Amino acid sequence: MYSFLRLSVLLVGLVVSAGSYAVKAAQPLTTADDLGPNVEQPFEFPHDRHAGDAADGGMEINCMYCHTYARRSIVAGIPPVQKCVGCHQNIESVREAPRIKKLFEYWDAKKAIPWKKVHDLPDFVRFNHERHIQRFVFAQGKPVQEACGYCHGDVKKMTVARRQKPLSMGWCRSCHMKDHRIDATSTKTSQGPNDCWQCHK
Amino acid sequence: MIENGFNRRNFLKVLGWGGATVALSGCGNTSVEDGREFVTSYAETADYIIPSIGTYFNSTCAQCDAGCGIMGRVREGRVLKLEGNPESPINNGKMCGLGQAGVQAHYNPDRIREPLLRNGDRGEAITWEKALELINEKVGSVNPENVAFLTGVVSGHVKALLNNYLDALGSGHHYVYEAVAPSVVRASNKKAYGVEMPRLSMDKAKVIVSFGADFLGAWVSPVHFSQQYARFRKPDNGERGVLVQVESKMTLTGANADRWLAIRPGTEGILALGLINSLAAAGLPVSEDVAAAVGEYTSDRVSKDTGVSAEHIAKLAALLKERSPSLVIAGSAAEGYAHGSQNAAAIALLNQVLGNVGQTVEAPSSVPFPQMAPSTGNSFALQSLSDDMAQDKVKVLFSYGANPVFTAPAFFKLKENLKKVPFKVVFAHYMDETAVEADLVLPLNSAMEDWATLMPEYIAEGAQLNIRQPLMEKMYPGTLGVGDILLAMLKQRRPDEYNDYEDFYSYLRSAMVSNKDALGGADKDDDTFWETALSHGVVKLVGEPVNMTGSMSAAALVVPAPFAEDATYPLHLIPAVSASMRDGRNANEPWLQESPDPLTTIVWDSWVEMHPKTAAKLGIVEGDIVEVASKSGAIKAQAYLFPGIHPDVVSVPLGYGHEAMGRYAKGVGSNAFSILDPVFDNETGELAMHETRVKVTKAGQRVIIVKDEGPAGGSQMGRRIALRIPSNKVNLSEEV
Amino acid sequence: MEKDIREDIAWAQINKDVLKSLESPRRIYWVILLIAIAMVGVAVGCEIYQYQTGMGVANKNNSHVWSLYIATFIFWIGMSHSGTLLSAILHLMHADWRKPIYRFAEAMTTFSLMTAGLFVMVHLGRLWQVYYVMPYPNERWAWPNFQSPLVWDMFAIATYLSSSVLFLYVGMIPDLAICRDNIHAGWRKKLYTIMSLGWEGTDRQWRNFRMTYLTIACFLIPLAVSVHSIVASDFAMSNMPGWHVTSFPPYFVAGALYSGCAAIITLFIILRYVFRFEEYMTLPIMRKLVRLTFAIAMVWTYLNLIEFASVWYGHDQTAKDQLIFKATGPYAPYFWAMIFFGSILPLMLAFKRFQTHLPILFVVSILLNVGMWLERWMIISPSFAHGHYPWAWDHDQWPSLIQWGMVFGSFGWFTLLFMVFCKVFPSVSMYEVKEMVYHRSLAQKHKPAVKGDY
Amino acid sequence: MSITNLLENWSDFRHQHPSEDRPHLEYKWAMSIDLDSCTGCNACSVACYAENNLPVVGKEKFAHGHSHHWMRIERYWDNDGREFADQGAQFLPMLCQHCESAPCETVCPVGATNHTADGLNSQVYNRCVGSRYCNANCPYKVRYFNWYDYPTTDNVWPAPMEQQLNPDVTVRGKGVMEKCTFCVQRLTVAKSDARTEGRLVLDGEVQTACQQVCPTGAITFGNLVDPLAKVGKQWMQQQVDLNKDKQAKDAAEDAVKLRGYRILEELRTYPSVMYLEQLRESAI
Amino acid sequence: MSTRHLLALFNDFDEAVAAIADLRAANIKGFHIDDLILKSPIEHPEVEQVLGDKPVNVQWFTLVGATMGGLLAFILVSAAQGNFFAQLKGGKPIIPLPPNFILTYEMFILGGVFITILGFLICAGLPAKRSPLYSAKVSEDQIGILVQGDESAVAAFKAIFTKHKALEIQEEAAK
Repeated sequence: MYSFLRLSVLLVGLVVSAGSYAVKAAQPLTTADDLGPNVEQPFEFPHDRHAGDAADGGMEINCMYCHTYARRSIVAGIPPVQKCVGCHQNIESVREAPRIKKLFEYWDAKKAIPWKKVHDLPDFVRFNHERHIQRFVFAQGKPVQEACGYCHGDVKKMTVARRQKPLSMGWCRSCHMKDHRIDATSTKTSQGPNDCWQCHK
Repeated sequence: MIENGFNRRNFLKVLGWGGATVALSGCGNTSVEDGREFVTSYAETADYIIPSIGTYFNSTCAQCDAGCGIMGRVREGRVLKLEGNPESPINNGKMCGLGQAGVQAHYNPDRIREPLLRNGDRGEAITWEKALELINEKVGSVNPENVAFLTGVVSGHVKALLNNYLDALGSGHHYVYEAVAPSVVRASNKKAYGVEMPRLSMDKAKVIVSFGADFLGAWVSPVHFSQQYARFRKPDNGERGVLVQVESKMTLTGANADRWLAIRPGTEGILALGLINSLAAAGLPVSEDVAAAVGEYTSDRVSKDTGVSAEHIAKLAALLKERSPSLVIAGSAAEGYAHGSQNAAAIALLNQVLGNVGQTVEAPSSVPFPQMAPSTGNSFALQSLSDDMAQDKVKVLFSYGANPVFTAPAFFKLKENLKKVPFKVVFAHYMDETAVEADLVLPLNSAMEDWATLMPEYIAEGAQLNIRQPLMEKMYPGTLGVGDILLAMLKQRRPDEYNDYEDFYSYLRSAMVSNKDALGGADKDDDTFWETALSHGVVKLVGEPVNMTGSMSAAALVVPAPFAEDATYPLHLIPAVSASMRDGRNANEPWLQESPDPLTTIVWDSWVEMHPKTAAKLGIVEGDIVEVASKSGAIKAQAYLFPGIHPDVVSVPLGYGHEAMGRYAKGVGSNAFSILDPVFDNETGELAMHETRVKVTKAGQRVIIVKDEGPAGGSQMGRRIALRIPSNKVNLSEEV
Repeated sequence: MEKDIREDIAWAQINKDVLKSLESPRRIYWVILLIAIAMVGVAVGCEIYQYQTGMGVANKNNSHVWSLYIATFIFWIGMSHSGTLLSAILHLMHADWRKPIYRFAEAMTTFSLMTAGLFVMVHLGRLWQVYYVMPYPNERWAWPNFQSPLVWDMFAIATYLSSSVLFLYVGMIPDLAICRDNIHAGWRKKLYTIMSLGWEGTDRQWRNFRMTYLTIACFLIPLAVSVHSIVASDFAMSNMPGWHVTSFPPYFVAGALYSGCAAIITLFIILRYVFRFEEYMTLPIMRKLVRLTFAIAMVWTYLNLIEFASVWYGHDQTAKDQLIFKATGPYAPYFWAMIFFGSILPLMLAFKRFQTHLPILFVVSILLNVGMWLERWMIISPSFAHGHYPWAWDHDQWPSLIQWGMVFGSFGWFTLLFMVFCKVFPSVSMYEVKEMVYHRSLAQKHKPAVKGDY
Repeated sequence: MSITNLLENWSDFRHQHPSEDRPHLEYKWAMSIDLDSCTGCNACSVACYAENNLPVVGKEKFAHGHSHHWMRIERYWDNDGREFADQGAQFLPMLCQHCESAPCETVCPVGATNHTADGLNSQVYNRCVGSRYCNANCPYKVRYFNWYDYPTTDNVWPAPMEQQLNPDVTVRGKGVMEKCTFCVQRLTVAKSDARTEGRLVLDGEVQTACQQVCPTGAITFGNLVDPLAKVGKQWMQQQVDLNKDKQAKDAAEDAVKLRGYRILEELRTYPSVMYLEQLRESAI
Repeated sequence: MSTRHLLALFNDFDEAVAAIADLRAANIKGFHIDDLILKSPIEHPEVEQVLGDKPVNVQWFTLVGATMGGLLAFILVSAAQGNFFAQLKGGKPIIPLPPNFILTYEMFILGGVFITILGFLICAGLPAKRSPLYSAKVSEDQIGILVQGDESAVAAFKAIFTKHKALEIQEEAAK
């Protein structure tokens, strides 16, 4: 006689499961990776050779040696060809490698290399590299590669950089909502700014 | 700040441009886009170039002749915004709207991009080599006496080059033309004080009486005067200066006056003399000849003649006597009549009687390099040129920095006269009315791409040489700076002297560096001097104050009686010079078209201002299209009723009514220059701009005026919005 | 005393008469339908143009940002209230005469709500982002602003619409069963079979049905009142002169009932003619309806006067200016037209001879609604044209043809939905008419009802 | 979402923002405009066009009231029936007042306009759906709606005019509301620079575009919290209290008045822009 | 023993009521009065006199639904406001009560209505397949009485139905 209850149970179950899915969907993808597309660059820049661990044959160059604007500008910047050449004109061993030859072609023509953006936020977003570097590298004393890696992923293991994190708004917020120590020693914490105009232009 | 020319140009390249600003179009892509755009990068860079942080370069504004220093914000090789250069004593980091719109001249889509040679009705693009060859050929084939240059105000090294070119040719025909310039006042100042443009220390004055000088809007150096005005209104001691404006049509300055006195047009001189009379009567010591000259200007008579009430004359006289020093300024309203010189002289006399000369009317500095001092222009120059052309005395005409076909009144018949000139070369930014008439059009660099030095006519302290330098790479390879063109032309005439200079930049640098001792760089090496000069944007010069006299005689001073009524043309036309439109040379900059006229709030059109009383008499309501007809022509425009105008007067703004020039200027409004009557100042021969008599009739149509003001007009409807309080009710000295 | 309905109609006849409306209306039905579709086409065209070009084509401006869309939105929201009045309030009051007419009134509620909802959408500058208004869990952790009366609107209208649809549907189940039992083929058969949920009219079903119907009716009354009060709060909660009025919520509710009743009269006449419902939609019922309308018109008039009086005797000069502007400014013709149609014209309804004169009622009821539409417009536009800030006043704003086209099309949209509904579903409640007939015949026999509420 | 957060911070969430007992801690951006210095020259308005990528809409759209001038100069006459406006005009630069209790904020259905911790009234273009309720509720009518899609409209930024656009400010597409931001792009940079140096922004370190150009220096802008800031001193001296709808000084019947006031203060919007009354000499 | 179903149709409601009263009084073996189902075109609350009081439980669903709706709305709205802390509104607290109460009120009604409908479906046993013993006449103008009883009771049923002028008696074995 109460066979009709099956439908009600089904309905209730549907509502409950939809609800729980929705709640789950509301959780931002805090740490999940979201691999971006492979970006075709003028030539392959081997991040792993430059920044990788010594054990893996890398030279452990500080990210900010080349991306020098990161600590004083909202963009991290691409080094001028000048900088590449500054080192490479003294490194005879790889002088004839095809990539280096290409580099010197640009240098001789005094042309900037048309690198494509790999981490390209929408134009209405104001992401400030300087603030993040100041906070995490200089104030908290985090290793540079770790601090950069929060958003850029494990670049030292890549050749051509590729986006690893979603860089979506919820993803940004998930970190802004965490308590971060205000400096290396203090136990005081604070959160990232939360008003819209901090990030939206 | 700037290392060297090579590097600098490199940095000014447009880089990283690609959708950097476009967001939210359509559905607004909010997701991350990888690999679509290029990163800003350089082959070489300097330390001060940091991506996404603006770099500031100092230069000089080219929007009017005041010579304000500007500071261009440059990012990724693009100049984004112009700020005032804080180091320039003229504008101290401030700007007017007109100046800021300079970027719109630079990025204007209607700029000419390559030299054009007339082929029938059309312009044909040619190369610079061909253009210069053509000039060489044409100039070479005529008598040097038949070569003429028509320019706007020129100064600095461009002027030097121009003079050298004329010198090389052996022609002395350089006509300096300014459509709206205080030339009568200059002449009368010269007479009264011995200098054309004395320094006006408004901040020292306690009372300013301005006879139609719109020094806050469009007169001489408005940004500078505005700053002085601020100090005049709110000096440190809290004694607020009083501004009284006497004019027939309210200017922006008049709108800021404590008392705006509507005066019958042309009677400014009478009022000035009447004030002297009243002052003398109140016990101010005046010399005998002065007393004699003003004897008949009793308060009653003056009041009757000028329409200013005796009460106000008395109050003003009392104020002037009580609060000293004061400053009396003669502006366009006073000078724009056939007796403009007399008016100006009467006003100068008032200054003298009040003892302002040497107090608030001060001596300017002499200019160490007279060959670079500005040649100020006037309308007489155009008249002589026009006459010369009519008599076939001009075979080759160069025009630079002026648009005479637009600004000359119709009676000049300039267009017809121009037709008589076989070869006309116009240096132009836009295809304006004059360029359209040219045989050869040479496209100029914008002020943001050009090298130049400039010396403004009015400098607040000492003397200075302004530097104009490129703020970014040239937009179009086909344009050249005026200096480059002149240099190339000089190379044709004096190759030995000038062939060493690759371009105008190298000429300029070497000219500056070789004179560095006089330019305050005696203790610096060449590069340091040059870089310092560029980074400051101004070079301060040491000048001696020139001698000024303050003892003009009143003996010869006669001011004519007020105008007689004219039954056919009952109204006076005042062509208004607005702060943003001026003589119309910037009409193609949309910010200026869209920023409302301060007094009427009208945009994108001309209008006929008239007093509500006059309008009622003529049966005109706001928005009626009316015809303003003078003996020399007629224009149509929308009527705007305005409580700041004498009932005998209608006013039409200048600068509108372009028939060419570009998409933003063409067809907007009507050209008030065209209907001016051929009346000239008795002494200087300047066009008397305010002498035109007109009649106003309804043309039948009615439009809704496009303006910012709503249907409430200027009324606050009893709500507390913009408040006003008598100045004796507050204590300014306590304010922060 | 005239009879609301003849008690000797055979029940089978009722079924037959009503079911006939599903099959063969007069030809005029198709004419109306075609006109409605054409009107919708106009609105769709306007919306496509507006969507692609921008809101500017509607000719609003920076001080006059709302116009006909919002006015018409309120109008349709208001219209929806009469369905609730008839089906819920009169149900609780045991007014038997509602029975033949409440079904279409309720359909009217639903469809005018749907029309109103569209106006919120066409009003938005970025229609494609409309879902931002809804609270849904999202990756950005962004929520709508729950303080905004527009969000309350969204909640209230969503609640009202879903509740009304359910109410309409639940009340229709027994009738759907009748349809199922009498139509033997085609998609209709399937539709009715599914929608009637296997209704058999058992005592258990009826028992629960009665309780459910009563409960929802109880909910709907406060809901309807809250919906229009919330719509009124869009205005009353703001600080605009002319909007910031305490009496707005009841004023809106009264206006809503008023325009709804007028619309019921209009549709009553149309349905009666188109579907030949003369037996059911009888003149005595019309008389009751008209009297009700008259009463509400007077309530509305009173509240209108209250509003004027409170502004008049208040200290708020800005609001006073606004009222004077309304009555004397460029909007004066519409303002006085609203007063005439809203307060003067309904006085006619007090006369007995007009109360059943269908042609006159048809015209008058439409004019009443014109008045009520003008009322909404007179709330919106004059306030914008003459607000707090004189510099931004704007007395020349006239809505563009795009706006008018959309308003015009909305009537087509409503008519289309309504007409399709009447063709697909029984627009007269058969089982309740039977109840009505049954109770009348019982009363006829002087036999007291055994028990129960009827 | 976390219910615990809700329960733990309930009293915090119930606190009115901002209020007497919870004032701004680091920054409260505010302005004062001296109407006696303002000459109505429009330079500020043009500066705003240049800084904030405002579209020039052209005559026809201006006629329809679609203009975008975040900073507009109003001109009032006060000639009381006299023949001439012989005391001149009253110019009033009108911009978003960044009200502390802004009527626009509460009504936005999607929360596109909010109050920032610095006391700014923010407008987030991405979030805006274009209901225009904020404008309807703004007593000053200083919000401007994108009635058309200006980035794609001819003659707004025809090439190469678009190169002038400021990359720090979004170009708004159709259907979003916009308004004066107090040049938040400049404030953000200044705050970031100061923060790198471990201090607060100093007075005068950051200027709004309108303030920067104003030839007479009529506009003062700064941090009201900073005791050294000129704007704060002005507010203090003029006895204008941010969170009041009636100033105590207005009741006083002194011979010497203070001329600071805020427009439509009685609506309890608590504007962040103080105006100083225009003065007129009575001796003439 | 197999169970049999019988449906009798009556023209007159009073006759049907009388038939039920007879059935109740007859005390037929293998038949319980609760197994009797009355089918009618309109509602007849009067039958409860003969059928006995049957409980209606829809209102409990309503209570639960409305309470849950309101409570959930308040918590969700407040929690959203509390956690979306970028949304400061000048002059207002982060969690303002009056707006939240309005939303609570709306959701109270929405919850009430929805769960009432759910309750109705559950209590009325809908949706269900129609029983094989159904006549379209029931939805028109006739009253049906469906009884369920042992085979042995069928004869007694029929007798009573016929006595009360049943128009038609349908019979079918239960599955």
